Amino acid sequence: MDPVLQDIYSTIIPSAPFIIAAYALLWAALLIYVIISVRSLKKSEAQLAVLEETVASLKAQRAAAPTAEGAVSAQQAASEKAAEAAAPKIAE
Amino acid sequence: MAQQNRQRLALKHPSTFAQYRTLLSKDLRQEFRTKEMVTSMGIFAVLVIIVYGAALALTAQSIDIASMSGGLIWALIVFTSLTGLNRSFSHEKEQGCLEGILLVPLDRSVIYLAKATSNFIFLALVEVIAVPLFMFFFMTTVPFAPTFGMIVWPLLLGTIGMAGVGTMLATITANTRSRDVLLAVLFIPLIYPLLYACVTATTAAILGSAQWMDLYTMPLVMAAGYDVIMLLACWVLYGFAVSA
Amino acid sequence: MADSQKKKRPVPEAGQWPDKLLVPVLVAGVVLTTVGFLMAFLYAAPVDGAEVNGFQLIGSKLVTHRQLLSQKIFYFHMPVAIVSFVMLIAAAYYAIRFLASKNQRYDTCSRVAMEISLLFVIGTMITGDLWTRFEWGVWWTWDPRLTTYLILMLIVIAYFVMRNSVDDPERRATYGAVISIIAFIDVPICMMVTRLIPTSIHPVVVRQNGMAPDMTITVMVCLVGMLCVAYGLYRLRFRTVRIEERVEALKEQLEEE
Amino acid sequence: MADELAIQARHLVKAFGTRRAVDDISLNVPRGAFLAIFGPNGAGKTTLLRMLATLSRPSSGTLAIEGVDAREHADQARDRIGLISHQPMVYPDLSAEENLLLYARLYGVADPEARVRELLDQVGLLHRRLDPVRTFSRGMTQRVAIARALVHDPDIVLLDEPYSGLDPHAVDVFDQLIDQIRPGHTFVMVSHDLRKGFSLCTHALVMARGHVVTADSKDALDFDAFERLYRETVGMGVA
Repeated sequence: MDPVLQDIYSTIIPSAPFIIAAYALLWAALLIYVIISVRSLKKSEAQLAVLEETVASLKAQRAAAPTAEGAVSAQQAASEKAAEAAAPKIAE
Repeated sequence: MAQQNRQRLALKHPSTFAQYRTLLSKDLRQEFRTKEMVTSMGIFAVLVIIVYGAALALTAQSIDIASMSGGLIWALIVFTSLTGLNRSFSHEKEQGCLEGILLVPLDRSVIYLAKATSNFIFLALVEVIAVPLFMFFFMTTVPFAPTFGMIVWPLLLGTIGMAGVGTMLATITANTRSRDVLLAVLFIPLIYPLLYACVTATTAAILGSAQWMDLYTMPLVMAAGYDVIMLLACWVLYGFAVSA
Repeated sequence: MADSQKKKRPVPEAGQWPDKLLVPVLVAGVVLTTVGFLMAFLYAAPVDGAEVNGFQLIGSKLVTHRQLLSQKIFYFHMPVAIVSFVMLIAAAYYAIRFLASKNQRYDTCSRVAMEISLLFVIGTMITGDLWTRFEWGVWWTWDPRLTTYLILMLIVIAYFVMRNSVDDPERRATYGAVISIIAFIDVPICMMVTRLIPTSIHPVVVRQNGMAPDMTITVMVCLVGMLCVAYGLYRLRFRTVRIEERVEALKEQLEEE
Repeated sequence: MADELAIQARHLVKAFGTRRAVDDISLNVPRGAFLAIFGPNGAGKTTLLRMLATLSRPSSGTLAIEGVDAREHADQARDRIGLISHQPMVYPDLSAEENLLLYARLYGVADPEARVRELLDQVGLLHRRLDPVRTFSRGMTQRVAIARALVHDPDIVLLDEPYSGLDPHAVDVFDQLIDQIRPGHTFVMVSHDLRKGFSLCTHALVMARGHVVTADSKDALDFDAFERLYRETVGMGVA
């Protein structure tokens, strides 16, 4: 190998590991981040599905048979009335 | 119903400066009575100097202590101001007094200015004791450069900046869980530019070499710029932080 | 991809047009970055390093300098750094929007933008530090650029330390907004201070005195690619956080039933 | 009718994200009334009171205090409000007089020294005015807190569970003071103590989970009916 040519390319080999390490680590960091966020997305989506099922079933069950215990909607109506009532009553 | 409008007390809204003075005198009177903050900061400064003593005892003669003393002084000031800032809001939090003051119809930024000024005064008081003490312990062998007196300016600008930014961060971290570590974690990165500028300026003043000016004036200008920008930002943002 | 399922369950403030862009943008980002990566090594000419005593005719060009491979890190280093700043600016923008409107959605945007900013700052530190290791043979020097990024990383970490130590959501959001605005103001100052104050030890290495056209194109490609990747990650994380909040709200509602 | 009202709130909401601490509450409190607010923990009573005291901003809805919009002109509204909370909001290291002087000067009271002397005499602490509040008992500190809340002669006095931590004697002294300042002032009190609150109030309001459950003026119902109503509404809400 011609010495000048050797000198020209002398820094290539020693710098190679650093470059590879740089790109590899950067790519690894991005990959890990994507994996973590996708996994937590899946987990929370599953939780969301479960919760929405229970809410839907509760609503369906409540609509079907408004028992004494399930008087939330009734109580809701009461507070609406009360809220309206509050306004004029207090302001006599 | 009740008698309509009873004779109400005359309220003359005080000027912002009057409110600032009232709040500041409250802080000073409270500190003068308990002397809690100044003593705790003073003792902490002495302890830091003792740690320096252990750290530099062997090498003090061989190395050129003068070139490092700028940095050592500022490290001392940063950590001392941290201990002080941590306690600056303890009185307000203790009995819920901050809400008492928030109930008064005054501009939130006046609270900030009053508290920042009182923190500045306490920090400056401790520096007036700690810096000469440091010099007594470490710099007796160092010949006094003609420009030595000039270290006053970076000290002044640095203390203003630290009191300003520190008061804002102390308000934020006052009612959080890991209070003192959180204040340090927030304070030191945010104060870094000011610290870097002041250390360079102080070291240039202490060494007083021939062309010391170019290592002195630029950092001083940067420190002044930092102070102005940061105090303005804290002034504007304080309303949100304190009444959150 | 799971994208179709996402459409079925409407999530507050997610799933509108920004999310429809999610997949194409993410794909574009990946494609562009790989193209940029290849261009960096194949298309862009290596940069001249130190003088070589003598010359050599390679191909059509007379070469008189050492050809540097280490400079190739730069093609990803700069875009990643720019993206981390873009994300910091976005976080500060949403913080101001939050303080003005106290709408929790902006707090979530600001927080996710800070997260992505932290990710890219860590990326910048990795590539920058390795480049320093090779160029100056030392793992860390208090070089202006490296210290600025170290400070930026510490501030963003402090932002998240603060967020976990405050429980009341509104206070956490307000404090978060205030800190991200102060950080947004602090970082440029830090950049200026570390550059303008003449450090006696290391002469500031002027890295690029003007880039050859081929290098500029490569950097641009990488930059656009990185921006797309950042946007994709942002929307992905934003959707996740919004779903988590919705889950929290549903749980609370169920408790009361 | 509007100027008759001390406090007028329309659809007040305090929410963060999807969690609503106070959910669409409307109130009309006439001048001179004494409104007692009851409800289980976490019903949003204190949040509502803090909104009335302009310490926290409502997410939506309008609030007018003595005819002044509390969001736009918060400062004017604050002149008219005094808050007594279970935290005394006085500096322990300063003396009773210094504390009151501090607030008197901040509010801009015409002759602070005279006003402070008059108040201290009214709460019976004139002889202890130079001692730091740190040396005071819980009852005496509460009386300093009352004096602090009244230093600028507010029209509306807000009370946030003022009886917590007071011994019976201190409670009697507290009631006595409330009666003294009663004429011409409007009161809003948040309390757990049904019997005490009911005896003092002219209007009662029960809250559960951010909503107004029942609201009535006192003469419309006697205490037992009210207690049954409270058990029933609050019980049902929590079940």
